[in-house]
Parts: sequence; C-alpha cells; structure tokens
Amino acid sequence: MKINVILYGVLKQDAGVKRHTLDLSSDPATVRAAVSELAAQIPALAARLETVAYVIDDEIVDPDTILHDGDQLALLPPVSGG
Amino acid sequence: MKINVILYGVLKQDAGVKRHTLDLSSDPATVRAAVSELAAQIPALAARLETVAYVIDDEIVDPDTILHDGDQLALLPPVSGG
Amino acid sequence: MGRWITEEPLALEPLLQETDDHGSGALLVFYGTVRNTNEGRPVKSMAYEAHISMAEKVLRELEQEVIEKFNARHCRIIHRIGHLALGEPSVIIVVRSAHRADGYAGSRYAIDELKQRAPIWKEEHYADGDSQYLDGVPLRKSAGKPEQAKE
Amino acid sequence: MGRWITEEPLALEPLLQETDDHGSGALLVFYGTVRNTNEGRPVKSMAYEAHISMAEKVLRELEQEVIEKFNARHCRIIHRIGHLALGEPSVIIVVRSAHRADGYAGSRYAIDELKQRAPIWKEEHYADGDSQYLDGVPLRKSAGKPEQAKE
Repeated sequence: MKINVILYGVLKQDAGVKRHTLDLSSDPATVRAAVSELAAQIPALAARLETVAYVIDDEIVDPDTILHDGDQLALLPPVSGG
Repeated sequence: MKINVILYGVLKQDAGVKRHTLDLSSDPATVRAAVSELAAQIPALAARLETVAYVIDDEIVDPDTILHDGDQLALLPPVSGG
Repeated sequence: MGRWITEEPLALEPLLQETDDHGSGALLVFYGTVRNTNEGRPVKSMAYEAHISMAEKVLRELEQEVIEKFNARHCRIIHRIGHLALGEPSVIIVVRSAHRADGYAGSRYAIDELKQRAPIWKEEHYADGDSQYLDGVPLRKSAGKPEQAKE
Repeated sequence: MGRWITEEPLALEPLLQETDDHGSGALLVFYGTVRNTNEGRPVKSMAYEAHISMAEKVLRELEQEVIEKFNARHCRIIHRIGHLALGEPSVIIVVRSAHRADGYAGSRYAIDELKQRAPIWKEEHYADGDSQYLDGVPLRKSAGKPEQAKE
C-alpha cells in the first residue's frame, strides 16, 4: 500500500523534498513501521526522527496507529512559532 | 498673605469651586495651617481632607511645608486613573 | 497637555511609529477602555480629569522606570481626559522589549503604578442620569521611590 | 489559510473591530516581532512556515482556552507565514476582559502555549547569507489538555 509522507521545516530541508511516497509491503502497517521505512529510504532524516510528532488529519497520533492505503502522514519537527 | 488653592475631583465638586483664595493672617504659614483655614471656610471639604495630597509645583509636599505669598497649593483627592 | 495627557481620542499607530525598533522581539499594548457597568450599575459614559502638569511628569517618570526596571527598550504611556463614550480607550501603554517576559512585567507595572501615582480622577455617569467620582487611592509622597517599588 | 494563519501582513484594526465590546475594561495586545539579532548573530529576515490546517485548529482551540480559563470576554490570535522583514509582526494576540489581571494572564498563556503547541517553524536568514531553522519544542500529543495546563 502507498502512504504519502509530508515533511515540514528542517525535515523538508534535510530530505530535500516536501512530499515522499512510501510503498509499504505490509498492509496494514503502523506509523512506526512507516517511519522506520522512511529512515531507511532517506538516511538524512534518521537522526531527526526521535523528536518528530506524527500527524494524521490534523491530530497527533501514536506510533502504534494503523495506516491505510492512501493515508497522509505528516512529520513535524520541534516547533518554533511565535 | 494670599494663597491660591486649586481643588480637583470630588473636592471641586463638594466645594462647588475649582479655585479658592485664602487670606492667611500669619506669614509665613504652613500647608497644615492653610488647609485648616480652608476647612473652616468651606466646611463641605472638612471630611475629605484626611486623604488629600498637597501639591506645589507638581511635587507632593509635607504638611509642614512653608507657604509664601502667591503660592499655588493644589489639593488632590485619592486618584482613580487608568 | 501634550505627550502624556491629551483630550484627543487615543491612537496606537503614532506610538508604534515612535517606538519602532528592530531590536525588540516583543511588543505589549495595554488599553484601558470604558466599561458599561461598574459594581452592577449600568454606566453611560466616563469623565476623566487630571492635574495635567503633574500627571505628565508622573507618566514620563513611569516610562523611564519601565525601561530601567524591566530592561524594556521603549515605553510610551498616554492618558486621555475629558468625556469618553463606552468602549473608548482612556489609557494606552506600549512596551517594547527584546523578550516577552520583560514586556508583560513592564506593562503590568506601568498600569498598576499609574493607578497609584497619577493625579487623574474619573467620574462615572450612569444610565439613570446620576454621576459620581469613584473611590480612589490616596497619593503618597513616597510612592514610586525605588526602595518602595512593588515587585 | 484564513482566520488564524495568513500570508498577508498582520493588522490589528480588524481584530479590534471583531472583538469590540463595551463589557471589557482591559484590552491586551501582544505582538511578536522579527528581531535583528539572535544569540548575538545579526538577523536579516525570517521565514515562517506552518502545517496550516492543524495550526489553524490549534490557534482556534487556544482562543477558546483563554476565554474559558481566564474569564476573558474575547480572544483572537493570528500568525503570519512566509518571509518577514525585520520589525514586522509574526503574531498578534488580542485579549479583552472585564479586568486587567485576566487580560495579562490570558495573553501570556496564549503566547506561551502557542510556542509549545502550534505547528509553526521559523528559519532565520542571517546578514552573512546563511540561514537555519531554529531549535524548537517537540510537539506532545497531550499538550494543552486541561490537566497538564500551565499555571
């Protein structure tokens, strides 16, 4: 199944892309599994992923959350608004 | 000697005048003596005078301050700005 | 009358221009506005008066204190006198500082001290046609001296 | 983009009109503005980006929290994204309350929580041509739940 990953801030900068499509072999898969696959595909992100929040439909979700085909998973680095 | 008293806020309201000239028999006289004379001349002010501040040349002064002929003595009731 | 005490409606924009500063990251603006009730009684309007020359001196001193005590970069205080309608601002306090904690603390200090030290009086006019001067805070000679300043 | 997150330069006047209220006696306005230095390094400009839909949701929730927790009568928060010049406001927070203590506390809460919870990032552009994303605060799922709210 396919998951659309959207990167923000320094993650986008480090990855060099704003969006990345993951083709996951297992279906369903957890957020944790998707992020692990992302780190394998874009090693520049690996060091950042510990402090990242996972967001689906504008809500922060747990790493155990189940992803479905076509889901948009946003990865948010530490925030610095204001 | 003559002292010009200027009244503010509720003092002006109670006295019915903004300015009042005091003709004091003693020269020099203290602020205390002038205020005492004022209370005698305008009894409506007497009850207010305990919480009044005495001001000459934009500075709060003590009741023992010596007045000179022609001085302007402002009497300021408790304040409520803002 | 002039820089600190005015009969004109208060406007923020000139104060922002006066204090424009690229070294500040925080800008706090406090407005006191005329409220439609006081202690449950409907208010129709408010009349402010001041000992103008002394009030200007006190507000000028307060601006300096905010800068010195709270590390603010700029402070401007302006208070209106005369007859104000509901909702109109009676006072505007602008504080610019590098960081926001100083701005909040300095702004709060300015309005709290103004209410204790500025020779200004308000008379509420009620919907029923009555009016009265509000109880206030007796002015103290020592008010605002550094050793007695509030935290 | 819209009511809480915008690419347009921020303006106070529309927020004052939206929140106009004769029941309030205090109006607090906080502006965050772009500062010309950070940790000693000369800054030339600042770029802000956001997860827009989520940021709008968080700011809307924050407005409600300020009203409920601090007895404020109105709260509006607007944050700009895009490229900002020195001195320009990145955020404006308006709080109206009957009394000033609630206004100061509510305004401070809003900016402190915004910095913890809003999915917004800033990238500083330096005078020497370099740029970098600033270190930030990791977003927590539980942030802003009442039992974890700051005093």
